[in-house]
Amino acid sequence: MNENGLTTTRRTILKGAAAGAAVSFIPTRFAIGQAAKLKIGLMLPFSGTFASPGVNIAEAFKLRIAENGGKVGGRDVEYIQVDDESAPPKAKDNAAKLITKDKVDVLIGTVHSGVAEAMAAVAREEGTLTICPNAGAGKITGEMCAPNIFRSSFSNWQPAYPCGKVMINDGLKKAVMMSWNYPAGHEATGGFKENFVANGGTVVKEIFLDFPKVEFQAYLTEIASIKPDGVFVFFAGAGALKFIQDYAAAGLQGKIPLYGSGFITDGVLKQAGAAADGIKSTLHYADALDNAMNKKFRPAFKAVANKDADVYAVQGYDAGTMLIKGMDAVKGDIKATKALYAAIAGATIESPRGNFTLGKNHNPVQDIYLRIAKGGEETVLGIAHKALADPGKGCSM
Amino acid sequence: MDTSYLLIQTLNGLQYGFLLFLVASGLTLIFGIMGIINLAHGSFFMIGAYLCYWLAEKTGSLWLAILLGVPISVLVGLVVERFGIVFLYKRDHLYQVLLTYGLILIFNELRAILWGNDVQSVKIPAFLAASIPLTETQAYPIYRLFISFVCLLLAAGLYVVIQRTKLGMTIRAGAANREMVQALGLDINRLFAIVFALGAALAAFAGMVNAPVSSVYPGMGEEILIVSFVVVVIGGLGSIKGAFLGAMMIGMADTFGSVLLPTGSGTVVYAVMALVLLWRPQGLFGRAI
Amino acid sequence: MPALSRPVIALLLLAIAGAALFPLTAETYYLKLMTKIMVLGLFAMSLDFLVGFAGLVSMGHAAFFGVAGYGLAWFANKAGIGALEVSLPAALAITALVALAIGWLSIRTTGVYFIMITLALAQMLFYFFKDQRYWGGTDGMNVFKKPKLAFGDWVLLDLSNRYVLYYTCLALLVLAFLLLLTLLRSPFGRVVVGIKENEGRMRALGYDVARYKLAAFVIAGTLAGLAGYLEVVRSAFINPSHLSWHESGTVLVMVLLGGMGTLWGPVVGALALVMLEDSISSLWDHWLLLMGGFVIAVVLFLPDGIAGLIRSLGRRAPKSEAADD
Amino acid sequence: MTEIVLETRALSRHFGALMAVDDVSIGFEKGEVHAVIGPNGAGKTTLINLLSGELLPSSGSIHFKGQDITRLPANAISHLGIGRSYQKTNIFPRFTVFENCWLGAQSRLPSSFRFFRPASRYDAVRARTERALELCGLSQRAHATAAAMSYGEQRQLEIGMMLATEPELLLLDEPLAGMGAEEAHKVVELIQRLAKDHTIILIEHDMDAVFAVAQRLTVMVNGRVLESGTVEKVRTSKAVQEAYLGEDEAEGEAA
Repeated sequence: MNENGLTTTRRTILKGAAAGAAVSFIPTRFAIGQAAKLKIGLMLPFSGTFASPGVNIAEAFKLRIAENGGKVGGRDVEYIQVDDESAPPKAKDNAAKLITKDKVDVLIGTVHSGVAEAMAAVAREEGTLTICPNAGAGKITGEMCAPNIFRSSFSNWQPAYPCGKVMINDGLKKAVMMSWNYPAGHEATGGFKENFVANGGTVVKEIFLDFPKVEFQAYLTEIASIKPDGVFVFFAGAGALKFIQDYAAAGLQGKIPLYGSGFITDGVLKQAGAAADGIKSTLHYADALDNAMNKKFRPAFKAVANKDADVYAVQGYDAGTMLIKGMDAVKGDIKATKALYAAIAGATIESPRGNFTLGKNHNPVQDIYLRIAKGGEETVLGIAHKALADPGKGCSM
Repeated sequence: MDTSYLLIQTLNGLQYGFLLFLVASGLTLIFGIMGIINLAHGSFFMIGAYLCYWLAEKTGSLWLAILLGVPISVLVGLVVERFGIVFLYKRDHLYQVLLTYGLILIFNELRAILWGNDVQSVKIPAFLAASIPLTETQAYPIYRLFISFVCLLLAAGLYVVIQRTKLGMTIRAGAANREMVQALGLDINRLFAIVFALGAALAAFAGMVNAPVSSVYPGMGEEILIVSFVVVVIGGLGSIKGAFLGAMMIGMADTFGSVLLPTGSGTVVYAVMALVLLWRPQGLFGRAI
Repeated sequence: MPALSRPVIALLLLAIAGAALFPLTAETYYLKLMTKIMVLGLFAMSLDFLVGFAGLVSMGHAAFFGVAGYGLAWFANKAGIGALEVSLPAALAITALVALAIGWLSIRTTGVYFIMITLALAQMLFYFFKDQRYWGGTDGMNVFKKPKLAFGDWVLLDLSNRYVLYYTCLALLVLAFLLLLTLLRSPFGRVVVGIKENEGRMRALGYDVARYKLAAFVIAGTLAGLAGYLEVVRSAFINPSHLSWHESGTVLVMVLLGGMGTLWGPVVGALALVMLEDSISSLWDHWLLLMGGFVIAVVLFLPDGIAGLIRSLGRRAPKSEAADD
Repeated sequence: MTEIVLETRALSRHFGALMAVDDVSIGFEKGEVHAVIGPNGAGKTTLINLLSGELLPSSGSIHFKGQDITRLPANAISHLGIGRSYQKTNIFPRFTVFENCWLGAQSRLPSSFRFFRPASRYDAVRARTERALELCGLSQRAHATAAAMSYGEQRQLEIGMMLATEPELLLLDEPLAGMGAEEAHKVVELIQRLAKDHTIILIEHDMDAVFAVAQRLTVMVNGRVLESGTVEKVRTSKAVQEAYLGEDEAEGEAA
């Protein structure tokens, strides 16, 4: 490729920045009250390890808006998507791109806690309405809580807390806790332990291994030698699937009952098959929940995304509901923030997981269900905890 | 640490070591003979695992999946060599690192397009699914023994090929002095293509045979790549013997490291490498640079 | 030595002038984007000093970028010290020590071993920060308190103001460029470049080669630390993945794309890569496929990078006569 | 009896089974030109690499002015005032001739860890560089790029770079290798000029050149010293004739 074969003029490369500035000069259309389109920024992982939840959230959110006639507060909607690749170093810039360059009115995101915290920091600074459809990091509705930040999913503490009482009810007094050594792992096991100990249980051993290591063999052997009454774990995705298979392969299935936050089986139940039999888990959703919303939602989601709905899809769907409730209340005027935020915070959200409200820290106050896995299927045993609120440690709202 | 506990840990260490050897042997061969650092070698491990899941799904049998999967991965290796690696032979290592870095991005996205991003699992065949009870509560899965056995077999086979066959001789000669082999009129391109395809197939096979245990998920390629680099560096670039010893050392170090030091065990593997290189900068069996 | 021919000098002055005037016209987003490009440009330039001039291909340069970032995070969040004149020198000093340790171990090897050992040692640091809850583990840390340079209550530099930050980054980038240029023209620079050209002969001529390579490694590492410090000031966030080998790979792409052995080339590489990623990442879900193809295309068709392209276009101008005597 | 400046005692170096240098003990006189000759593979270049510190001996020792320098690395030996040139041209191809010699000259600074003052301002180094260019006859070619020069000129540059380090003792490894007669003549003249105030150890095949400059000779075969001494003594030595001229002529004395 010799130089005269190229048409690049000498200056274009170095002047790229100035040209970039010119692009942003397109005069933003004068926003006439409700007529302008509502710009919704979807900052979700479309590549990398969490791509599957990312896609489910996006599809379910759009489904909810479509079910509402494609309108929010009477305004048409325009989606702007950014693939955050679950890469924390890019989090701040992706959020800034959506908020300052694309000037989105609402930010929906994301899955990975590290990325979500960075995103929430930008949203707090810029004051953009943000709904987090998954990342369970306590901080987002704790120290970093803000009037414009809401969550439609859970805090890591929330699904795990009721499991403490569930084990006590099953007559199990000595438990081993195990998870990855990362914030979500500590928050979840912390929730379980708080409830378990409060009801007279004792945690005989806490095992944390490096994220995302999956060589569980060594620890299962240790658990076998300790012979606790029961085991509580917090794992998700590939790690969860492997743990279930190793637990069974190590001959512990059936000998030492296994409990977990719902993510131990969610999304991997079919792949795990019989190895997951008997696992009891607590989560704010279950595929088999029989309520009208869930019966309507699951086939609708399947039709749109041609894959089964899961807890991530429900959380994306409910984020849509929260936005619609708020914007309808202020008739589409995104500037009326006080009324908008109050409307969302005070709303009762009809969701496939059952109705829920939002706590002071804008985290769902919701029922946590007890489920058991049997032959690749999941049955709901009942409600482990009615309308459980996240304590929102450090939130002064 | 009673005996059965120790036995299980050793077996785990060996099994992880054998697996690492399959991936590392290809990596060290490709470097030793072709002088190429292949950052995308981990992707072959991932492709193998996904091929195994996909074919097992289609044929319903792990054996058929592996039987069909290996030739496909050899083909993938040949294609990558002819359309990418061939440009790198005379280029220095910086360009090799960057080109194969680009390949990783491409392989990750092709996987996402072909097989999606969900976590998949591969059934262990019935007669291997049981576990050998060691004590009242401790048992060791037979399939893991099967993996170690198969990997050992392959390692022995590789040793025989390298030491005893004509191809093996040309490979060893190529590792010692690439220019001389070329000067002797041997078709160096054919040798490079075979070596690269062999390396790719070894890594893919490791992915396939391990898939039922590790399950199949995005990003699995990159995890094993870094550890395989450590194994190759410890063993000495270009040396199969070194790769085997390095793999065993790292297999044990990682297994016992994560038991004795649950948090922070990630650094044990690298500490071992730093110690070896302090003692012998060119690795255990590497040629002095 | 970096042959700065007349047309290249003119272009550089033009670029600096353009960058200086840019904030007057730009919107916040592009102002912040240019700040990011300048920080990454400084990071890539520090790697070019190592790869392009000293011939040390490091695949773990992001370790220093991250360590200095965590240094600032420690001062801001844990020690509550916002004084720039304390946290910056301290963060750079820590980074220099880490660079000395990693350098000492890596310089003992050459070629491929050097690439792999730098990669592995950087991964070791990545695991250190990922596995320690003190440092925020996999979530990393938000850093809200931005450093200020103040004497008494007279605030000289308040980096929380984005214009001040922009011009500080521009000034530091230009200063770093001049520093490296001076270094390369000093006796030390002559030795470093000589070692890349023919290490064996340099040893025979009486140079203790290892000490010069280590010095070059520490200088490049500390400059990368400065870039890492500024990145955390800019984005108010630090995470273990800032040290991952993906970041080291990306910055290596910037050096090659920009043009090795030119110092100013990698800054253009940073600009090009950021603008490219900014534009194609929203085109298609699988945009990384395009990025992979692009990286391969650069390796195959543009080995001398954009700088090489510009210099060859400028060849009609008088051949670089910035000789030595 | 002039003073021994460099001495090897039972110096050996083997590569696996090959005894490249085997039990060599030679004393090099100060101010003399001492040529080391012998067939290819006799261990001459290995000896030079041992003396210059590029190779560590398997056994034996090397002494320079009474100081044991056996274990010293190449850069330390260079600072003692021992310079060497290479049989296979070993220069800085992309640098100019001036820059090549400059690096030799600059190595004599107490330390090159000077970061801020431009190198070009070090006048002492410039002077040393220009002198070296003078000596090796490349003053006019100062700004030529080394790689673009003729083979002969590159050989001159080899010597020029070494001279820039102002060594006291020169280790010349086949300086005339591959040179035409006219160029060789110029180099022989150069060696004669240098011999006035340097000690020179010369490895060379061109016997005319050897006899033109050398006072002492050592003949090496298969890593061992066959004969060593004045040119006269070595010329008349039976062992040398036997080795060089083959069996028939020295039939009588077969042991």
